[in-house]
Amino acid sequence: MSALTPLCLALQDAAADGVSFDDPKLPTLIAVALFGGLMFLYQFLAKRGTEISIRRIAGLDALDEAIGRSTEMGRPVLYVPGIDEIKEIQTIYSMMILRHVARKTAEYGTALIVPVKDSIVMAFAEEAVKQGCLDAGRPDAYVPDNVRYLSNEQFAYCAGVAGIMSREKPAANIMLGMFFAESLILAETGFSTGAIQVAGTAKQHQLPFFVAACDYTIMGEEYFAVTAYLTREPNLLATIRAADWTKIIMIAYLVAAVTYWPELKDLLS
Amino acid sequence: MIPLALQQAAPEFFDLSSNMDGVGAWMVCFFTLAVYSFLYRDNAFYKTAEHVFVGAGTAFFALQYYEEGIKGAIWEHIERAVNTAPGEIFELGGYAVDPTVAIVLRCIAAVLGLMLLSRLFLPNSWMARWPLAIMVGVYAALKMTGETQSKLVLQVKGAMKPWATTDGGLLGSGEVFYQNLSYVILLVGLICALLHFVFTFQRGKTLGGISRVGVVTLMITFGSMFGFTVLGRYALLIERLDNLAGFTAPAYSLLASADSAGASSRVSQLISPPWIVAGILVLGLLITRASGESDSASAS
Amino acid sequence: MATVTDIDRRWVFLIMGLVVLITYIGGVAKDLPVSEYVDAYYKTIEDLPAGSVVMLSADFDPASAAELLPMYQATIHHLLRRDIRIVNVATWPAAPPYTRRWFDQIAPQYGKVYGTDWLELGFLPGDDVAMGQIGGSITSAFAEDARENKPITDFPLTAELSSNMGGIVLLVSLSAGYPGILEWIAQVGGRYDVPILTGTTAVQTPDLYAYYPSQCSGFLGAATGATQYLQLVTVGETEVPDDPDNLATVRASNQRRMFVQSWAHGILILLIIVGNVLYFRGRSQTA
Amino acid sequence: MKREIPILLTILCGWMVITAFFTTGGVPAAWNDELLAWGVIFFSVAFLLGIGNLVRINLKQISARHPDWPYKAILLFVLFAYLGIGVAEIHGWFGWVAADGNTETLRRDWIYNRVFAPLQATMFSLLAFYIASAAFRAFRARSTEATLLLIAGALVMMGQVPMPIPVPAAVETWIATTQAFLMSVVNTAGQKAVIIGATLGVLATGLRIVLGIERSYLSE
Repeated sequence: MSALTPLCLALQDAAADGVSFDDPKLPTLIAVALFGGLMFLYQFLAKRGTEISIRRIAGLDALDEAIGRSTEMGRPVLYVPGIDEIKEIQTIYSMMILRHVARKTAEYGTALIVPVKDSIVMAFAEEAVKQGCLDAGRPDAYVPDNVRYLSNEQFAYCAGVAGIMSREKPAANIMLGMFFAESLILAETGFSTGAIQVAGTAKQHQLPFFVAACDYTIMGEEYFAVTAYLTREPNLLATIRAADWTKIIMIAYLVAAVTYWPELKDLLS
Repeated sequence: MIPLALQQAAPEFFDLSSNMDGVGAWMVCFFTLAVYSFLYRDNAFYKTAEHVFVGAGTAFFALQYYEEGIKGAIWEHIERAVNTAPGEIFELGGYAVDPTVAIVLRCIAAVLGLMLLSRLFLPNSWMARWPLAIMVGVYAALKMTGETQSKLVLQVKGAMKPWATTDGGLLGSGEVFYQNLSYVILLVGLICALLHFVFTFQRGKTLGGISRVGVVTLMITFGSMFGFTVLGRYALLIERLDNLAGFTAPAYSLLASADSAGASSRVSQLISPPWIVAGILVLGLLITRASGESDSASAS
Repeated sequence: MATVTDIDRRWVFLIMGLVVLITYIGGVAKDLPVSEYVDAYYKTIEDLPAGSVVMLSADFDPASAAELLPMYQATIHHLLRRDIRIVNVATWPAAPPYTRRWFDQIAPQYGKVYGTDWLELGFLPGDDVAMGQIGGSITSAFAEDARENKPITDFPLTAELSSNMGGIVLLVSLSAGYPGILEWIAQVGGRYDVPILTGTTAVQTPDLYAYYPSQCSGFLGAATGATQYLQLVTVGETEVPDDPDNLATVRASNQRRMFVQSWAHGILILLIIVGNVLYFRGRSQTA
Repeated sequence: MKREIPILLTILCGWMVITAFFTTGGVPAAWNDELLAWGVIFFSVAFLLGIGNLVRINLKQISARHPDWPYKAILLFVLFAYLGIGVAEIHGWFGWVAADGNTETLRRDWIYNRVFAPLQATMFSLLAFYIASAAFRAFRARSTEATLLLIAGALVMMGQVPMPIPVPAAVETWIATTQAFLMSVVNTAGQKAVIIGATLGVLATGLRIVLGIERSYLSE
């Protein structure tokens, strides 16, 4: 459990200082450790050459198609990274995906517009697009003005994005990140401009609107599998594999607790 | 909006201490109706409201951040530490530290903050990456641990309901039967939906079928959530109507002697801010429409 | 390709606007059947012994007051009427103006005294962390009350409170999102043995079904839940048209709002159906 | 070094927060508090980036006499007036006590109640119209999944509110029962699955970041 070494050391140092382990959090620690352990195991196996396959995710296959279509039509691609701050892991993750999308658009020579709602996210988005262009070997493809800060106010931002959709008519709208009530307005406006829409979020409340009004929806956990799917990097696939096994172990625990050992429930608190 | 006991007392025309006053009534009515005018088309009233909104919204958040993050977390914190005599304790997260340590730490934070601002002048500088890196580390760790606790462990625990006791048979009979049956359906739905999110296993007939059941569960879930959202959206719209209707109360009417009952109160209702503002907006829209629909395209 | 998307959407806006306006003006108040969850909320409060202390948390702001404020008013009435004492807190910065206003108005109606029958502790920043602090020890989370700015140990009510939610028999959160009921459940419900009730906005309500009844003893779901609860609390009371703050008047106005909701929902379903019919007809013609 | 230092900072800060989560009291709690305060400070400072951006773009448009320039001027006026009053008040540069001598009312509350709150609430309520438009124009039963979603949505909508027109009691009961079943059984299962799955994703991404495995967000 090399993942936990720093923690254990910190615990030892702290013990003298009146620090004690917070007992109710033991199940959480076990969950983190279990997942971390599985992740290292599969990363080790992947390094040794074990192949890990990943199932098809239709929305992600559509990503290439959407960018390709934009290229044919000579229209830009719109990437909306959600509206949350960098506090939210989905936003950080969206920046990772943005880098891949930027790379693809740079390869195809298509314009990529990224409206952002927060100044720190803007900084991250600029880096991601710049780096994506570098990855594609086309640093000249980076257009600084295409990463645009619109407003920190939710609906002002939303109106701004809707404006871009109807004026600059992107052929593909890619919406990946943390969304709130504006999801509906974005999806409906995008639908009416006739763009291919690929949306994804792990926020369950907004999924209905995306499923109903977008062509492809990446939902829930699929969102966190995007980079692994797009790159097929063994290291990332190993993480997905670990998550799969964690899920299976969890289901087994759940079934066992419900059918034979009710005591298992009390172990969780 | 802060609801008002509208009918009870005539408000002052201008009153800094109350929730609402005469001027406020006109402002609220104007901003509310101006935003709705956008549904017809983009127009000068909406643009005014929109730009006021962006300005006020930005200022509102900036003030909150300023008060909390700059005045509170830097200025007052350091001031408090400075005023703590050396040797006395200064608390940080319930832990006593030397005041000097607290001052130094906050100064480092302030410097890192300034490094972030370096982006304004040096877009490619390495300096801004340090505070960005710290933020990513802190929030990734915070979310990861907090959510694993509340949304993983406790959710799994929450899925373990006690089986209603049965006299005979697995599921029992009558009320108990339905209780147990719904729990079985819940469990099957949950497990199938979870297995739908399994990515690295070969999809044979079994896993494919399970996944299909999972998708059905998920879609019904999304549908239910969608149904509920509608309720909330209309509640908001009705609340705005209530708010406007409140301003037709005699207290806000332009007719000064409006508190008498009967027919005059009907008239006074019409000479109140919402109706007058609505009239002006409609008139304005009609006039600009007559003078050419230059800016009507953006409304769709 | 002439499709339904080419129809000017302002027609839809107009239809919807008219439906809402007409039903708003001509709405009638009708009793709704009460759901199991609302009933559980009501009964939990009914079953509390007189004199016990409840913590009431306001976790909302003006944008969600439309849905949560009626619940807040009704809950205060219900608790004070049954001689239950209230410690009120807030985890949203914009909430305290509401708490003060409604307590000022409702408490005198039942002859309740500040400090003995209810206590206003105000806003505590820090989201989930703040909830953890409140759960751990109210007296160290709040040094002073928010109304008179006196040390909270000066108030008789505080004498019965102890750490780890000791002395609190029930936690009620009126929740509009984050931080809100889910965080209270995680931070307090999961750790201390305190039953929790909640009223939530429509968007948050579906989450609650996953927590009822094990982690949350009852809940009021959105406008529907609020109306049902108001019905239970105001049984036998009649509306006083001149007094908008009277609870029966609030109930009646909520029932009229539900009339608007009925029609708005009906028309919306109709729009989905018509939209789909036109779409598929258009598609089969172009194909 | 330019690359390594940010990664090290991420790892170090991440582990401090994790340690604080699993323990009570002492140094980790202090570090945790301090780091969260830093986060607030960074956000506050970064807000200046946003305001700087907004002012620059709007001033440019005003000086270029962009067709909408008067609105941009209004925007800047409101922004600075609100900021000015707010900052003055935060620092207590002009104190003010209400007539009852008890509550000190804030002047920015005056602006908040009359400008910001109604505008925000009204903008939000526009969604009632957009949801109708989306229902008509975008919500298509284009696949089995979407069809299921729309049917479940319609059932829940009907069960949530009283029927607008009289329907047979049996139908009403059926809808109410179905809605209750959908919400308390199927919805619960689906919600839990999405929440649990997404949390695993958060855990995976978070762990990769604090272990320094994931670096792509920092342009490695």
